[in-house]
Amino acid sequence: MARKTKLYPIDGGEAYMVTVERAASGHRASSEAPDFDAHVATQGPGRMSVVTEKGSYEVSVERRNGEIAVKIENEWFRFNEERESADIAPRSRARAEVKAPMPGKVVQLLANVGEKVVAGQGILLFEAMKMQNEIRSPQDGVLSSMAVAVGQTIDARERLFVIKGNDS
Amino acid sequence: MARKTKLYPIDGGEAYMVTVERAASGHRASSEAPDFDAHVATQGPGRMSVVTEKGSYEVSVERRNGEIAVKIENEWFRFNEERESADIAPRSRARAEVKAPMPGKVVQLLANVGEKVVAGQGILLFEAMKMQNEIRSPQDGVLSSMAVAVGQTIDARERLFVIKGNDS
Amino acid sequence: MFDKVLIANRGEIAVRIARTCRDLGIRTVAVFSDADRQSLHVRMCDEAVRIGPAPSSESYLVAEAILAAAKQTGAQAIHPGYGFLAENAAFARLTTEAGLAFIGPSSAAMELMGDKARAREMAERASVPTVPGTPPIEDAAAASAAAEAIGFPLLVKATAGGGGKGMRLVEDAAALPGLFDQARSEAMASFGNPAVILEKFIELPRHIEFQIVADHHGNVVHLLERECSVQRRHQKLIEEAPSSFLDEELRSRMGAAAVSLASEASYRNAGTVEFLVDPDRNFYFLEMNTRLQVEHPVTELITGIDLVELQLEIASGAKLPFVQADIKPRGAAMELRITAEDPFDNFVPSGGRIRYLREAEGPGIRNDSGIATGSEVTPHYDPLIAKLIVAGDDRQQVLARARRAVREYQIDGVFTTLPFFSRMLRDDRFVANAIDVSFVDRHWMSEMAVAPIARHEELLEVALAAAAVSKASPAIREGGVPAESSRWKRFGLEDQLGNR
Amino acid sequence: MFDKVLIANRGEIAVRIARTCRDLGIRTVAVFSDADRQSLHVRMCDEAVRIGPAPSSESYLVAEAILAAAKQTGAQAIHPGYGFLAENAAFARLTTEAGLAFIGPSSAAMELMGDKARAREMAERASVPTVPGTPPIEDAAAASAAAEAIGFPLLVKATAGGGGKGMRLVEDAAALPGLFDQARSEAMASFGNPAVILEKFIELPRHIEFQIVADHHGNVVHLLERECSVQRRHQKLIEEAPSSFLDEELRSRMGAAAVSLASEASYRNAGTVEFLVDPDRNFYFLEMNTRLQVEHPVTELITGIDLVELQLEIASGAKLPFVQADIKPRGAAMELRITAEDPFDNFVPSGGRIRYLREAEGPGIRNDSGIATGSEVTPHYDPLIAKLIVAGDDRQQVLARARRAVREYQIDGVFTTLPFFSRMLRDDRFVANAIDVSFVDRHWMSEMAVAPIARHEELLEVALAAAAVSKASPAIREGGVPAESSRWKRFGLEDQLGNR
Repeated sequence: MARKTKLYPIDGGEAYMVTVERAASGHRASSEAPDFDAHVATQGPGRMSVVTEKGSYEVSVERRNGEIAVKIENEWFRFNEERESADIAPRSRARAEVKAPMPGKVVQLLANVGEKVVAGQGILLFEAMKMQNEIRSPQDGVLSSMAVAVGQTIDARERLFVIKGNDS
Repeated sequence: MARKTKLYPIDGGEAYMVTVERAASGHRASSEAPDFDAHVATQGPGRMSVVTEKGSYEVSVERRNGEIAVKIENEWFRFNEERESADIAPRSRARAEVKAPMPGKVVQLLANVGEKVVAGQGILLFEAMKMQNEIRSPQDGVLSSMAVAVGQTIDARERLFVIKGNDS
Repeated sequence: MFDKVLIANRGEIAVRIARTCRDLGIRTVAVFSDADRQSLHVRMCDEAVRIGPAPSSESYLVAEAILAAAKQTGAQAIHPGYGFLAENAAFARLTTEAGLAFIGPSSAAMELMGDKARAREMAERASVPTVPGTPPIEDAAAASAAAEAIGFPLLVKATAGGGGKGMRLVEDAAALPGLFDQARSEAMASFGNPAVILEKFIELPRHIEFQIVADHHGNVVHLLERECSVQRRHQKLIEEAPSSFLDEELRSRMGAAAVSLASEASYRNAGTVEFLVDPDRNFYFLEMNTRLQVEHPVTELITGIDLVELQLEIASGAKLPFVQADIKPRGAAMELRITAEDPFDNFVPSGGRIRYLREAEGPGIRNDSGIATGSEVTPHYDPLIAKLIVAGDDRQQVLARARRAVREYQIDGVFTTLPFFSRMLRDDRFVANAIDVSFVDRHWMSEMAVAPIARHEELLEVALAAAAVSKASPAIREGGVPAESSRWKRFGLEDQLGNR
Repeated sequence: MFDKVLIANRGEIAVRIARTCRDLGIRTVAVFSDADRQSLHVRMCDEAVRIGPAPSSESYLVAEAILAAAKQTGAQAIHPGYGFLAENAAFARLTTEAGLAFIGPSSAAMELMGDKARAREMAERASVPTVPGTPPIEDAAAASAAAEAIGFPLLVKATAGGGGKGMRLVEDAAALPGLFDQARSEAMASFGNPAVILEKFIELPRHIEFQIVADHHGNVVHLLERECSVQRRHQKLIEEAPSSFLDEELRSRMGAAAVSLASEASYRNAGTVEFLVDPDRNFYFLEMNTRLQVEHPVTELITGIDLVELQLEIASGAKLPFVQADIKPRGAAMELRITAEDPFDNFVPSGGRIRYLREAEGPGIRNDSGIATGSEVTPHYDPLIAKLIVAGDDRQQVLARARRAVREYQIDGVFTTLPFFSRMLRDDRFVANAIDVSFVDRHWMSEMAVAPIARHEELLEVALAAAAVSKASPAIREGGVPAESSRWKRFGLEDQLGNR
């Protein structure tokens, strides 16, 4: 039974339409744009061997939160399972609380409370696993509170700071 | 919650009594005869790390048909989960049909139809995976029929021969 | 050099060849049967072509299917590996006729060496010692005279014989006349031909072989020896280099004999000249293998030469980049053949899914494997699944590292020969290299396999702890495997269990 | 030699040390925190002792816990690996005072080399070049005079400084007076101390280091160099030997300088003398590392020496088994540090469960890893999870094998630096060794990481096929991982997703 499957590029371009059907030792996947015809064999969770006319490839697939990430020869390709509609597109929320993802130490504050910040802006420097990393703002807004100080040791999931959205 | 667990040596000796309880990062297993106290951590199917006062060990465990087989440093230890009672002990059955376990070729017949045979006696030589192997009688009895001939190529599960039990 | 090579093989050797091709920037084409769609060699090649159903007679042995795959993909050369079509002279000829390079010797050289009588003749012409023997002899008196020249013990062998029929081992001159007549009678009865020859009986021989390489410009060099005396029913299990049994003088004579034979035969590419060596260090030509050997990595490790690279260069017309004097061994190396066989049950093959694989790693370790976690070991092909190759400064360090590596190596899901190596590498006789080709057959099942487990009490406690946790904790996922790929599914055993 | 050694470390280096100990018949004791009960190093040692909770400040850094474990198990010596307590002079002293051998230098030598000013003094005494500089200078006129001797560009540096405060880069003599005064003012404002020095500014330097070994009998030998210029923010990513930047003359001078420094410091055991080398091949002492380095395997591969074995022998009193003239490089080697970091996201650390691991294997490959299929990569420790080490005849073969190996290497479950190596090993500048220590910082994120994927169209088709089969076939088990150990769980990201 052939089944048409849609994959949406992560950057929001035109959807790809791929036909999948069962075949000996796995599945056949084919498409007209781009034009390909592939045999896909699965071995264990997320591990696939893909054979096309052009070549033989070893592939790793991970799915999470509606995203499909494919790793081939150390390069990543990412697709959305569903088109994100305007309704569910990321938008500024009233309040975003950012927590520490792992235990570590605050090294430096990069923004002041009350400051306007944009999505992706570094808010503080955090040291974990011997490496320094920026913790960034998840959205545009105002840095409304800072729960930690430089030099402080933090447990995983402890609150770091809060961003108040522009909408609020 | 400590739980007493019995393990029966495969050779039929006295049962071992082992106490198992949950512990941080795994289980604690202990016994008085032999006298030991072990911490057992499990990682993935059948793979365990055992730490005792004497040492640290990497162990593989497989269970099947009421048997537990443990591999440590390339040596095997085997236990039964339950004592086999006299009722279920192996005995001669009326008829045992022996099939080919994998595809291969019959190389030589080692017994003649009508011949009395004993359990474990080689009945025919079978070649598979480039190696010759004896297919043996599962029980005492008489070789009542031979379904194959020398040189014949056999599929997996094809019948090779039948042993009629002495009881019949 | 070639741009694209088809590898007409599977398993570890296909993977190993693909690695060197990729190192050289050569694109590789895998061929696979239906049983091998998931196999590692398909994933390790740049392209892959199905050539037929699982049985090798319908896939890996079908020359036409392989040549069609080469044509379809535009491969310029075929590397046959070992086994399958590697020593099939007709396949080599078909490959060349199709306009492709065959990475190996000429079909003529393969035919010559594949014929035992012609190979022996060639060896004699090259002044390479062969096992002393006579032409057919008619009567006991002539036999006694001829026996003087050969010495005792000797074999009386039917010329038409095979399988031991018409063969007698003769310990001394007194026993010869009687056994000679018996052999003739039995040969007549068995083959309708009473002709027998006398041949020297080599007692407790070692198997020592020389790797040779020869280019298309007349240059032949040997790459030292490999000691392969750890065998079970003529299947090698452990190979090492150098052989501590050889001294420099004997090494030099045997190496020269191997080179002389290859030159006489106008041999090209890589090949191996196998010798039997008796306890008095006399050597005798056994046969020549006209292909890459399973055990070639030990030679690579002591010479620093990539033999597959050299094969490809020779096949594309290059001259050997060294002369004999450049070849000096550095250190020592040993290969352990890990097969899916149960050494405690007479090496019965074992199939199933590789549930967990962690190869030995670290200093001095090289792995050439055809499997990965999740691989199926099917009954269709050779049970060799992985090779563990160990290098070190000398044999002592190699032995120590090999023991460590075998202990470290983890394979769940099939029985393997690892327990055999674990015991063998600690055997005093093996450690002293006091072995011969019958050592394993004489000592393994009867003695070494049934010897008690070392540190039994200590390990029993650990086994009890692990078994008890497994039994008491249903929450722990077990190492059970699907019925169709169980370790328990072995010859007869599953049926017997089912009948209980 | 010791009978039992405690390894005061975890991860790949603990596993690597355990391997050599086992090769030598030495029993090993692992120590582990609660986060490491399942870790590979526990399974690879003969005994194992818990020393505390996950944070290293409560486990691997607690000298008392480690010494108690040694006492409890009867270990005779402690190998500290690298990191943790390896360069802690107090720990070395406590170990010795407890009657155990510390496998490393004396605590006095560690203290000396751990103090930058004293180490620099020692270098000067040993006539080893240091970065030219001045004592504190009071006024611009004196500075101008001193600058003549040093040359431009140079740095004006506050003696009390740090973090770039009170520091100015001076390109030429004309700019000196103004920048000199600025630096003094800033130093005064920042540190309450206006003292500044002048120091030569080394432009586009390379990091090249020499491995030295010294026994307790006064013998010091260097084991050639390692080129470690591929760094990101002073973290090494690729190391190789030999350095193609050095010629024999410079190698010999730098090696002699390293030996001279170690001799002057009465250094024992293995150590590394690090140098900066400018484009004109002037070299300057940077610092001495008083321990085994992460990158020691490249030296092992080009010299054939097991450095951990040598450390153990030296610590047990043996003399060096070679002299300087015996040390000749054979071939070339390269190490790639595989860390759990995302190179496309500025090397942010990544945690999770290793869902699938298949290391690269075959000719020329050595793996020193601390993980296995099923391992958890936790946020508690250094993100280095595995080292891929490649050997070959020369740098060209090493590069080819490294490219192949990186492509072959499969790790699912965490982000790794493999994609970094994949692109770096094909970069023309790296291939030509036209790099310096700032190369990665200047070129990776801004240029190499954002360059288009090579063969994009071809690989996109394959990705679409795989993604479509994954989406269309619920029967296929996905590569999803438990929420608590997800690749998606990275700094901030998971929370952001959760807030959507």
